[in-house]
Amino acid sequence: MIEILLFAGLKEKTGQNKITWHEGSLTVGELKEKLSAKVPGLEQIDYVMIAVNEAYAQDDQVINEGDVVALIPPVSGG
Amino acid sequence: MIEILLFAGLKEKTGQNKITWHEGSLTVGELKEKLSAKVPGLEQIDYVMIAVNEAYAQDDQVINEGDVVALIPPVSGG
Amino acid sequence: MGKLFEIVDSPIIVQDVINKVIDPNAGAINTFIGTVREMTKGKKTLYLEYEAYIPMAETQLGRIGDEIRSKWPEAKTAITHRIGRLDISDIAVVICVSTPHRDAAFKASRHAIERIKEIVPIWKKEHWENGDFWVGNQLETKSYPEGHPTGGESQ
Amino acid sequence: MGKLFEIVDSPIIVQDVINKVIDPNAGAINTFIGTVREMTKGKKTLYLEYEAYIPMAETQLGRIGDEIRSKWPEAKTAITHRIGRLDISDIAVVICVSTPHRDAAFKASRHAIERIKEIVPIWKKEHWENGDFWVGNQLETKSYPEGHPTGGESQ
Repeated sequence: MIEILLFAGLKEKTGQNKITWHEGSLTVGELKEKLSAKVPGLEQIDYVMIAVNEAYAQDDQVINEGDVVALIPPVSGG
Repeated sequence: MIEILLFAGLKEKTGQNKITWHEGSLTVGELKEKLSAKVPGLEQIDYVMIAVNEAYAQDDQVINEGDVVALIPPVSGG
Repeated sequence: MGKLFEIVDSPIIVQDVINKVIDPNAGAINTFIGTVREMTKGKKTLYLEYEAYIPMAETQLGRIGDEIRSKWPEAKTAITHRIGRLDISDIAVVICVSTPHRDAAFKASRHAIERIKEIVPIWKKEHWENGDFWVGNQLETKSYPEGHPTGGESQ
Repeated sequence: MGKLFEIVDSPIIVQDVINKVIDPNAGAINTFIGTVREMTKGKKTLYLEYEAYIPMAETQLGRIGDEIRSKWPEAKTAITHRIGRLDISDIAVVICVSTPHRDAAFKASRHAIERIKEIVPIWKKEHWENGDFWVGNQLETKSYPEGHPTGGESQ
């Protein structure tokens, strides 16, 4: 099980601040594809960064059971 | 009569914070020459700027009766 | 004193952030304060809402502090960013950097604000008279072809 | 509120200076704080003494504000410089510039501190363990061949 956190516009589009995912290990790139295909509001996920356990992750990074994933749309702090 | 204000190191070198000058009109350049010749501690006045009535003045500016002159050694604020 | 790199949901006291970087060997402190501006390109902002992925945002602010330390080893950095609803002229972010000499303080402070806008998971929602939108998101003009922001991400 | 360009002989409250430039159309405030540093080139400073030609110093600070306004018309600037005895970490000068966008705030604040060191009649005396001297004077290495500091003096 992995937890996927959503923020800002993605939270509003999906109506969820957390998605719990029950598939086994997969890469960041695979997760993005699946989310894009399955979750309404996440169709256009290309512009979103992925953080795994609070660090930005590349598409080839493997996500394991218990990891906390976050979808990070373009930031606008400051 | 003109008043000549001294600050910082020049005040210490001459032991005075104000010199009252009784000559008639003269230019900034002339005043510098006279101060350098006559006032102990002001021999090396070349590195000093002159302000007349609180504004930096060039050597050819005329100083008139009642003007307030200040000797401004290199500044070091900030 | 609070943490050097902090997300808060209440007003930021600038002096509190300055106090974190005061140092007998500092001769210069540069402070950058980001405030809520009323007019942007002729449109009037009513208020802003900031949201953060708090633990990661604090980690990323600390990373900016590390970047500054690696370029200017004597620098001390503190950054506080506020989230929640902010009204016009409210302070969103305070960056303080102290260094022995002024050049580094200016450069490091500038580095910090640029990097906040690149790598720190904080989002701003503008509320206008005619609606609202998440800045940098709704328009979707900004994309990351490499899947992550560039500049030091893989160091 | 006090004046926008001010010489004082008591401790400077940074927030008081910031308050003078807060503006609904400002999105950025850059604050430069000059503090008394303990070590300079391996020598230990005990304390500093600042002296000013007060009325002219305030006029010249205002002139720096005018220079900033001419380059960045939307900028608001406030500068307070302290004189008298200052101990280690005491604040000697606070510069605050607010602008709609951050680039101008950084540049204007930097402009202000550089110009203070050029055209404002304020002098600093360093007190070391082994004596004291007026900075920029005792060494007499800095001279003004044109009789006045350059850059905008005759504008």
